[in-house]
Amino acid sequence: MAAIDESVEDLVARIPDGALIAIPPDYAGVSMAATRALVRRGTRGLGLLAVPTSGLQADLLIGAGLITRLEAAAITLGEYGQAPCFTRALRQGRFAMRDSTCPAIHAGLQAAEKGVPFMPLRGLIGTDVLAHRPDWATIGSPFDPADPIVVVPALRPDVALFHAALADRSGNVWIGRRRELATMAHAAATSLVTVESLDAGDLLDDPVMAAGTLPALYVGAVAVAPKGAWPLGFEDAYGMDHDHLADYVRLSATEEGFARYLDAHVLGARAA
Amino acid sequence: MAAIDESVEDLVARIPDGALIAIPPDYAGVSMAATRALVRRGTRGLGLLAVPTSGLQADLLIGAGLITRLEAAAITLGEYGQAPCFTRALRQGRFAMRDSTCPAIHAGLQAAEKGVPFMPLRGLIGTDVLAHRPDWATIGSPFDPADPIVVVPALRPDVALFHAALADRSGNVWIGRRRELATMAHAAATSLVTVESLDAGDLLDDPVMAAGTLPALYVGAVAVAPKGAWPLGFEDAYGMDHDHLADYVRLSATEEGFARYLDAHVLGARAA
Amino acid sequence: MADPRLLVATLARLLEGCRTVAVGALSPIPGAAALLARELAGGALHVTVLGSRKTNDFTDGGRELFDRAGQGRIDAFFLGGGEIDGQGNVNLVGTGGDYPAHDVRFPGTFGAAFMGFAVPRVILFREDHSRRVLVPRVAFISVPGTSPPGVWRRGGTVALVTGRCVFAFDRAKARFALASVHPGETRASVRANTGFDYDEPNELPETPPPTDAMKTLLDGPVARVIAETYPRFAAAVLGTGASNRRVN
Amino acid sequence: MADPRLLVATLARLLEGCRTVAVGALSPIPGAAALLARELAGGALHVTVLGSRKTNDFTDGGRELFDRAGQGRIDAFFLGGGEIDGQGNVNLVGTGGDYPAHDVRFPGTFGAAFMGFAVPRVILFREDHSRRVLVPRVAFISVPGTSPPGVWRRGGTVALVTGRCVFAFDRAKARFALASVHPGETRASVRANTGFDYDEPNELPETPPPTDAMKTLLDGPVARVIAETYPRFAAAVLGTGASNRRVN
Repeated sequence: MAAIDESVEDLVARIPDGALIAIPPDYAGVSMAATRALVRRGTRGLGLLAVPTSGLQADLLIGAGLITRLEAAAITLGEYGQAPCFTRALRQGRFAMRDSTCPAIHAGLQAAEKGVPFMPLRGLIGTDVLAHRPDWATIGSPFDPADPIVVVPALRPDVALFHAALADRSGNVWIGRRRELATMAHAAATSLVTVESLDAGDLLDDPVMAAGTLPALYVGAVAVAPKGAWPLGFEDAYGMDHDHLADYVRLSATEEGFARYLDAHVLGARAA
Repeated sequence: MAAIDESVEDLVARIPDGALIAIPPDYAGVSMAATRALVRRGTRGLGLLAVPTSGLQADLLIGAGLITRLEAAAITLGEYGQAPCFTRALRQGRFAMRDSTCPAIHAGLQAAEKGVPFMPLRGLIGTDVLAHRPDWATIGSPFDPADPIVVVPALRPDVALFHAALADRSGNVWIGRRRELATMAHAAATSLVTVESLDAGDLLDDPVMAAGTLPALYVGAVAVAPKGAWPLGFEDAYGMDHDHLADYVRLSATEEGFARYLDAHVLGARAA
Repeated sequence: MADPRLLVATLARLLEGCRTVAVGALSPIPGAAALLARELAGGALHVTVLGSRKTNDFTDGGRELFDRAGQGRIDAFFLGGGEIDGQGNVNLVGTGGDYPAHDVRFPGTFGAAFMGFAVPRVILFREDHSRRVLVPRVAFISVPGTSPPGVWRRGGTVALVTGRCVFAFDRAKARFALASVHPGETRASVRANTGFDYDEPNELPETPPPTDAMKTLLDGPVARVIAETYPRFAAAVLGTGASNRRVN
Repeated sequence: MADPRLLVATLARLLEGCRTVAVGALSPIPGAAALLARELAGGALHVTVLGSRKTNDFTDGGRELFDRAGQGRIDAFFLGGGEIDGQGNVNLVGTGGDYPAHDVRFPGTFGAAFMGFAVPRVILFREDHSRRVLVPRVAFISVPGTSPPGVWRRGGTVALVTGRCVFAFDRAKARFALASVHPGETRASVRANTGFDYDEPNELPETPPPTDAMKTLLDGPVARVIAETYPRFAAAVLGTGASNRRVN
């Protein structure tokens, strides 16, 4: 049974130290509200799985020292350039990095979604992405052993953490065409979701809404967090806060500056 | 570019002799209108892939002699019992039968969807389903060779044929939560779709409708066929025509009776 | 024919402690049993009924049931069987003659060749308890009763409920044991109608009928919900009025 | 810096004959090129622009781009590169020091380690044509320029377009050949700024500027559509008025 309408603080309290958390890319429903609450709580030793890339969210969590391992196809702030905390911490070896490629992350989650231990994937042969992944393998395709193909293991996050437009009181969450959120949720042991608002009805009752709905079965808890993706943008609801992002990049160029950013925008305000 | 608003006869004329056609189960958007048109056209040597089961549609096509090979997890008329033409033709060896199991058909289509030659699947070991599938294999799991697992090859239909509520003039098709239709369409070389009606707008413009929309890229042609699933039911729009189904079962108990059914309900009426 | 309400209650009792159960198509008695078990658990049992609109939360297409089972999110599942043998093997494909040209063709394996491995608690249910159905050896194995060590399997068959009795299945011995007989049946009547050998306990209880609380739930919330999918069954068997149409 | 309109026209010409092209994020020049090619093809080129709402028909989540490529439904794709070497290898991960603690970290491989194999026509585009980018040997291979026989690959790199020139890529030789130089560049200026060896033709054409027809399309329909995703680029480079914000 999903817990509905709990606080963001209670929501992130469900994430134990050491958990592996799956997160969407910066443009596809990031719960920055939960991310800040997680930093305030100071959960430690987290693994982060970017599905398949991340930016501000990963950078903030890495800068705040919560992350000990990261798997991603890319980490970037997009038009704001390199992710400063990620880049700094990587150079200092402060977390274990697993470079991947987008479809390998999707395939690994689909393996977990289907309950199989691995999934085959084309490409990759001859790349240093593959060379640095001792957890991947190259096999002869079972129906044509002369045809080499890469297999990647199932990715089973403990938690899928994301932001969505709407949930109902049963815990069904409307994700629209962001179906990577459904794959993440299916693959993860549980999903923790912040939403812009609660719907009074049942999302599964309406066949049009149902088509874009993640069933409550996968959802551990829902917290209402209006503008919960800020300073990132969220679908048609609001755009990226460009001034804030520019500030973030400027401050985070140094560890001291990043600490000032945390004080001002994360640690200071319980409700931020 | 999808051809929009062509006749059902023109739509099925796109299916060449010998094609492999993927079809949904009887309750999930069967184009009976196109099925009857296909029988009238007399296309020959077709393969049928039930995704993952079929009933009346397969029975009609088999009875009419269009099918030379069938892959399915089950063929049944549900509360109306065994599919009479299927059962008779199978006993007479008139087509090649490949018994499967539902998730193997889904997995094979997902392999084609992802462009990989195979997909692993749990279960099946020790079954006669597996024993009768020389095209399947059991391998040691690449990350644990002591763990045996079945692999099934990609299923790549030439055509996905189905009925949906709505298409727009670009060829985008609203399938709602019938996402197996999307998987079929992704896996197939092209999709031929009958719809209850055409939408004047753009289904992808509305984020709520977009969540349940199959993009036109996958669609070869759309024909408008109101009540195109009849005598089967279709979503909330109309229920199964129980009297007709009872008639079908009664007549199809013999080859002569089935021929009378065809004359009355399929071959007679061009528009039926 | 056994009282269908007794069968519903019996199947519901076998779901005790489950968090999730999925019911396949054309299964009114297992469907009602799952809904009864949900009521008995105060709502803390997640039920999906294939063929239903309302008791069905799938939004990822036909594969979601199997994906959920693969994820370990389905605790219990019901399987029928054209033939069932004493080793727990289930045949959903056909019998007589050689595959695929069997003399008698059943619909097919559906998802059973996967679900029988992925679901920890599989409950076999076949009302027709006869030597035609309960055979020494099935002609085609859609689901094996047991698997060798090293083969991935989360569980498998725990029980077989028929119109005459309840068998428990012992996976270690690959053998059924009579657990209770329905009212009107005896050790002898079961033995006479069963084509396979099985164990018998010294003390043989009678399958308990639905309690008064169960009956109230069956005629109330269970009947109301199952009527959406199986209106004729609800009308004929549960408390939603009479019907002269056959039960599907 | 090369004229961005020349680059757009050059990339658009490389898409001739394609049925479908996908453009990644943060790629205004490739995005405009794809839209220009669509106009030149009378609409018969299917374009998806990641980051766009309108020129983006994906409804199956983040995997659909890669699934489509796996299906053979994407004919052309653009790749950038932190480093590109003379064998056509592309590095999107980092350089200097040892992986993963590179001195300079790039964002990462994104989908390139797959798309470079699944898409028949891969066009490398990197405006910065310098010895820092065009190196003798990349520090990390995100996508190899060529693959041994027997490795599944639908195609791969066909060309490299920079701010100075167009290189064609010969997969059999695993080597670039200068195809044209942009106005203002010479054999010598390209050679001086390229860290890898490559072939030169006897006759070296100048990269043709956009035709008048292309210019009209760029300032009209292309500008209107690309402005949804890259408003500052559309304003600064194409015909939608002035802007004092930087081009992204």
